[in-house]
Amino acid sequence: MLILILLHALAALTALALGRRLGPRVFLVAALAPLVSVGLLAGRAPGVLDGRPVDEALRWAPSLGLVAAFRLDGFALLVGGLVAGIGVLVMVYASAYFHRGPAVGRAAALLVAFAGAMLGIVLADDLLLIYVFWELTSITSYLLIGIEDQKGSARAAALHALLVTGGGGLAMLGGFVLLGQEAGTYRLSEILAAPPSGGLVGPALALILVGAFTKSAQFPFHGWLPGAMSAPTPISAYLHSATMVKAGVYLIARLAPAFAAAVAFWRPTVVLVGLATMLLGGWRALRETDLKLLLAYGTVSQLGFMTTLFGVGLPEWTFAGAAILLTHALFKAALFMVVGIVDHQAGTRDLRHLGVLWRALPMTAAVAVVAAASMAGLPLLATFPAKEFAFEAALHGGLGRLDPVLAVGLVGGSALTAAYAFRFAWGAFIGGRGAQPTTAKPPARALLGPALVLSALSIALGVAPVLADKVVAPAAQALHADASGLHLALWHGITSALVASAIAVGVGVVLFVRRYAVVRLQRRLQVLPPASAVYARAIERLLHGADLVTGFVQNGSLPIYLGVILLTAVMLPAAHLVAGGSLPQQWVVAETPMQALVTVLTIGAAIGTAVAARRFVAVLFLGGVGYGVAVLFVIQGAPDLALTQFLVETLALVIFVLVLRHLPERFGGSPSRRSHVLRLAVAGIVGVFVTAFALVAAAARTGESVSEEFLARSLPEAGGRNVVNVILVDFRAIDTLGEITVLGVAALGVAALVRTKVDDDT
Amino acid sequence: MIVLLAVTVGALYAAGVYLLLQRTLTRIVIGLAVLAHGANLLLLLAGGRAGRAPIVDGEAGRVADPLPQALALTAIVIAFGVSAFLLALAHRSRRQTHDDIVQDDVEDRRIARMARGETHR
Amino acid sequence: MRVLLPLPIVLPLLAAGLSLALYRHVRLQRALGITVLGAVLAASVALLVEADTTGAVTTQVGGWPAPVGITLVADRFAALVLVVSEAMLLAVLVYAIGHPGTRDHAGVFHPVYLVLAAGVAGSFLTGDLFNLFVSFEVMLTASYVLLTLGGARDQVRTAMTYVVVSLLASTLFVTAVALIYAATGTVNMADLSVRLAELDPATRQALGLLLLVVFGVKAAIFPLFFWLPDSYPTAPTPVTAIFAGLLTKVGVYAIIRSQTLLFPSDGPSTLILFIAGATMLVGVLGAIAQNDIKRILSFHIISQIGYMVMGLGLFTVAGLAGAVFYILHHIVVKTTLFLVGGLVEHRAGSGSLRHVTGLLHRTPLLAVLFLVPALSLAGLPPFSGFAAKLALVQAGMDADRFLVVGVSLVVSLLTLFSMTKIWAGVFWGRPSSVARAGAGAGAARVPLMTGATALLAAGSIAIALAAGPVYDISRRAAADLLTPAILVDKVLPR
Amino acid sequence: MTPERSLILHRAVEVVFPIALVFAVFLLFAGHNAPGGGFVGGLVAGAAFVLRYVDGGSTEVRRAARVHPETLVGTGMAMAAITGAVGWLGGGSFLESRKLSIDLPLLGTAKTTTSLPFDIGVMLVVVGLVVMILRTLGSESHK
Repeated sequence: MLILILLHALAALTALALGRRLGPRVFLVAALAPLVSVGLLAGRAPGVLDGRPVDEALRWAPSLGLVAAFRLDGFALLVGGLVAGIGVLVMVYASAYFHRGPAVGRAAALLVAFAGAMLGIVLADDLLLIYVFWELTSITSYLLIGIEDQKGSARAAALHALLVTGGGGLAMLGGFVLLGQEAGTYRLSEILAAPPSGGLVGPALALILVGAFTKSAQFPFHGWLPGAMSAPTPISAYLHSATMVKAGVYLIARLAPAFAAAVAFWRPTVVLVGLATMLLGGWRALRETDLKLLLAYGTVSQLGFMTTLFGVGLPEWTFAGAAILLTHALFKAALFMVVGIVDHQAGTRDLRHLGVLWRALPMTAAVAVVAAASMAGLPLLATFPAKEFAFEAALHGGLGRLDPVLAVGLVGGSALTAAYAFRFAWGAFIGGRGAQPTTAKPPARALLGPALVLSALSIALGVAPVLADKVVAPAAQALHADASGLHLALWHGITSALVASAIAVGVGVVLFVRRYAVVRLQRRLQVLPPASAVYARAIERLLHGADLVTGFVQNGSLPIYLGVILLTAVMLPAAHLVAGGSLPQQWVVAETPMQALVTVLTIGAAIGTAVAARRFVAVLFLGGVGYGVAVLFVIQGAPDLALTQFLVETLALVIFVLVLRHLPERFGGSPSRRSHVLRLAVAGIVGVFVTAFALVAAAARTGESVSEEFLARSLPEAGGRNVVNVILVDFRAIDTLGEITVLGVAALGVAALVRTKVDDDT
Repeated sequence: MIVLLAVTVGALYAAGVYLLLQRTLTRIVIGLAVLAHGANLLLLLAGGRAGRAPIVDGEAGRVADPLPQALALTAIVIAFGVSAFLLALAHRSRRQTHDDIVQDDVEDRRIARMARGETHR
Repeated sequence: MRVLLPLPIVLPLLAAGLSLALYRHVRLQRALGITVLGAVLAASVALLVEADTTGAVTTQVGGWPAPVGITLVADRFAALVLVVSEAMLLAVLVYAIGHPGTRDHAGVFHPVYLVLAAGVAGSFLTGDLFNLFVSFEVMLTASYVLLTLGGARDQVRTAMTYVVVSLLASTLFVTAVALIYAATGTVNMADLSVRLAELDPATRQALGLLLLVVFGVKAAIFPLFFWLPDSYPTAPTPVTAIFAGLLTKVGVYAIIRSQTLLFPSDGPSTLILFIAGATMLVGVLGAIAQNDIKRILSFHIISQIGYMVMGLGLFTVAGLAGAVFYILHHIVVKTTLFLVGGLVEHRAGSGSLRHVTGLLHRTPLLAVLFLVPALSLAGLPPFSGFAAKLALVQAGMDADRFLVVGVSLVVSLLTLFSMTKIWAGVFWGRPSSVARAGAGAGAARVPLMTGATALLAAGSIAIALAAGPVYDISRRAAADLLTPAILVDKVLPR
Repeated sequence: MTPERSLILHRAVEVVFPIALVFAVFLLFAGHNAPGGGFVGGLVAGAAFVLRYVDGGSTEVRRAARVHPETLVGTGMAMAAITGAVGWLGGGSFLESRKLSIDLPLLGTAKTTTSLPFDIGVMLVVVGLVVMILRTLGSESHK
């Protein structure tokens, strides 16, 4: 199965390379990868449908839990087949949809890369591997939505989609890791076989649900999906209706059987979120006049439907979910393709400008009407038996307080679905208020063909549900071991489910007939801000917040930087020193009167440097400090050090003078009183801290220093009496080597700075 | 440790820090130099009490710890080299701007202004 | 193997002297630089192999036994970081040979670059606290000169901040060494490991935190980072790239080394985890506020340092393994990103998001070269950053430190946001008609620059593909770090 | 360069300069056994060049030190590094010192170690730095 993924990657690279030469035909080349996948899946299908899943694992970074484990079971076969099959059709469609241009190769490459990633999600049997492919679909989706990158709206929509789904993905990663640690494995099949029950399973699943909800555009994260419609239609058809948005649903379907009952919040949360999404999406779809947006909200609604069905986590529900997943993919992809054809041939996709298209585009209209009818849940079309099954489950009950909510919600949602399906089909193809005589030319065969295939399938599965049953039943059994015995049927007799279906369609008809009243009502009822506005405000807040924080901490002023560094250096250790440091037992104030005298003079000179107002005076005081310290070195017993200090100080004075001669005599600018006090305070704190720390550190010493060794070895082993010099040139010669390197580089730097011409001299 | 010397070290640090927290590069360099003196003195103090110079001549008596002396010597010379570079930098800055005031970072100030709502992106 | 140990320090130093003598022979300087860094890379790989088989390679410089002479140590951690660093130094040198900004000042650039290489290697390999100070100074002095290469006004202004902050940090380093010597009477790290453990906890912790601040300035952790985004962006691209890749990581390395070898009894630390979280957040928010590629990337350096520090704060094998892995990945990725930033500036004449758009249509290859490290930086799969982040997330969850894990995930999203800002601003959109870079642009050798960048991007992918073995060795390195006794026994004579 | 340059100073510097240089070399050699060494020697020699500078500006320094300061620095660094490498190439560890005996005219045979050439390298670098500074920062051409 890894080979399939790699094949897609290879196809993507090929498309990228050949895009310029082949033009839109490059999509046909790219279509080879999903085509091979269809073949391969079909080849494995018999065994899998019999309940014998195929496993495959490749160790990537096992100690991190990263294992490329794949598993093809009935459910994976269903979803994977859809991904690959619709992938082929979309590519064919795209080869006629796109015009020759620089972006074609990129679009084909990204589309096939996406197909590979999506296939990866479905086939992966490892939580982390799912995450890998999950984020890959987010990235490819980002690049695909923004493929027309010169449009600002496309860029913004791409970012919106990426942030929401990518963010959800990160939450999901957190959840995966938690779940993996509770279970002791990341292998999905093992976790599902023996679900962990530790205290962190709840939080883990909550995080995973966030990821699933964002990806499947569930309320309140749904705002990105309509925006993503700014992508070219083949992309919308594939990513944002048939495949990627189903990733979240897919994950819920996988996890629900194991956790829906065990985790208290799962069922109410998922069911309520799903229903809310279903109703909200359907409601919004009733209002849209852009056919593509209408379908987008319809997709949101249908995703809510599937989330609800799978979320319950019981066999009948799961079975219904799998059936809807299949039929939705068929009709929704067809509908998107039709919208693309309309847009392509009629030059608009606005309902207000369209009407009676069946005259100009009879075949297209037929395809559209069949697909829309399937969406509406009319009999003899694929969705009907699936929906029946769902109503059956809903009316069957057994979920306590959720029962009435589910029944009403699902029927209501289906009514809305029927209403916008009618509106779609009527408004553009059959009747239509615009009734503008369109001069649309018939579409190319490659444009219509794929939609035709899909609609034909909708009819076939509607007439003979047993065909759908062949794949749906094993899919449900793969999720639920005890889902056997459930089957789709054309006719169940006059059951309560049939009544529910009739009610849904009937209410749908009423809503459709009274559509203008509905729109007026919608305008009046708008209380919640649209999701996209919430997102926009969040981004604005983030940007402003970033400016605020950065403006505060990164204020560009060197004195403040230095002050913060110094205070940090004092505060962190000081806390411990005050808490537990001990001062020395014996106090020696000074060893000789001479030493006392020199210290006083040195301190005086140091104060002098700080208060001097003239540069030269300050430098002279600095010299005083240096010489004072040198004398202290002598007293301490360090003649080499003292000599060096004397000479260095002298040379430093000379350099100072060389530089200062070009600068004003006095220091410029008088800082404010407040900053003066602040500086004094910091200076005082640092001074006290260093003194105190020095005393504490010295008091903490217990043993002798390593210098005993130096004194002992210097003459006999290194042949020198001056131990300091021996240390410098022998014991620790590599220090000295580094030190002269510093000198050398500094010399080079000085020369470069002084000699390089000053270009921007003012 | 000798208290008076520890106090001297503290005083040098204080004076150095006071000079450091200003905008004139000359003062900053002087401040860093005073700080370096303080650090070197501290290094020497870390070796303990005073003693005879660590030169092996067969005489008895307490010998000063040679290692901190060697370390301090290295530190002094390094500080000298780097200060020379910093002064060359001041020299070049003077040639470019005719002063040795350390300016605030331009981009940082712009963002700070933006955060206060004084300018827009 | 012991014989090879001083090589990464000494060979570049010797070559730097030679390169200085070849001041006017740029071709020879280039050949010398490439040869020497190539040899050092080979030696480093040999050291890594040896370190991984025996645990650690050690040698005493000058043949003087441990507390007397200076110890050089290449344990797994040091050798790993060394190998990656030398590879970066080599790749960036190739880039620099093509880059106009460094070509114009080749006479100074080449010797100083080699000194930088020596300083970095010294900082990784030394087993002596004061020698670490000296190595830092070697590296920093070289960085001062490289930062002001060309001496433009902006560079001089920002270099002042950089040099002064570094000097203050160096002074604090000397202060810390002095205080540690006062308390213990030694500067050999193995010896210190033993002697510090005998100190009273208060004094020891105070010393540990002072050292943390000292290295924290170099590593640019919160709240000591401000100098970095002000100074890095002004230098010529190759210089910024190697600074971004290596210098802060030397700081992180020193933090990890000192906290595990010298102060192991004081971790795990909520303080360090707090620092880690704050560093991540402040860095990424800073990046979001910027409008120039190099400045955005500079803030990301800070943010990413937070992840490495997080691994240390957890103070478990898994946490430190994550930190080590993160360092390796980040060195490669960050260097690549800056090199791409340089190529953008070269192609478009500016790195400002306000002036450059639509580069995707002019140079699709560059767009790909950006996308790989950018997504990796944000920790997205299947790139190296994902494995690195995953390791840390797992370690954090294992240690029940959920808050910092949460922060790390949020920051990951913000990083992605900020990367898309560059992508959407620079690569997407109508191609801008900005003229090519002005002075010296004609002298650029773009294939050389692009080639070096592509090689590094491939390196990032290679780390991702080899995540298993790389993580395993990181884990062994982390286990060593948490058992300092191993190193102490190897270094100190018994 | 400077027209009002003092003749007395000039003569004094002419006398002191060589003495200072000799003293610097003495310090270098004495360093292993008494206070002194490469750094101190180099600094004293540097101070001697400062005297030349005081006497006649950077031109005078240029006249006194004919060698390029870059060469001094480079040679010094290389000398120190190569000295370090001698012991290493001989199979010992890097910077391992070896005993040397040198026949010096007038002074007879001196017994010393390889740390002497190392220290000479140190001295050259220090002198190079000082001369470099005097010739660049001290130059009058950048008013």
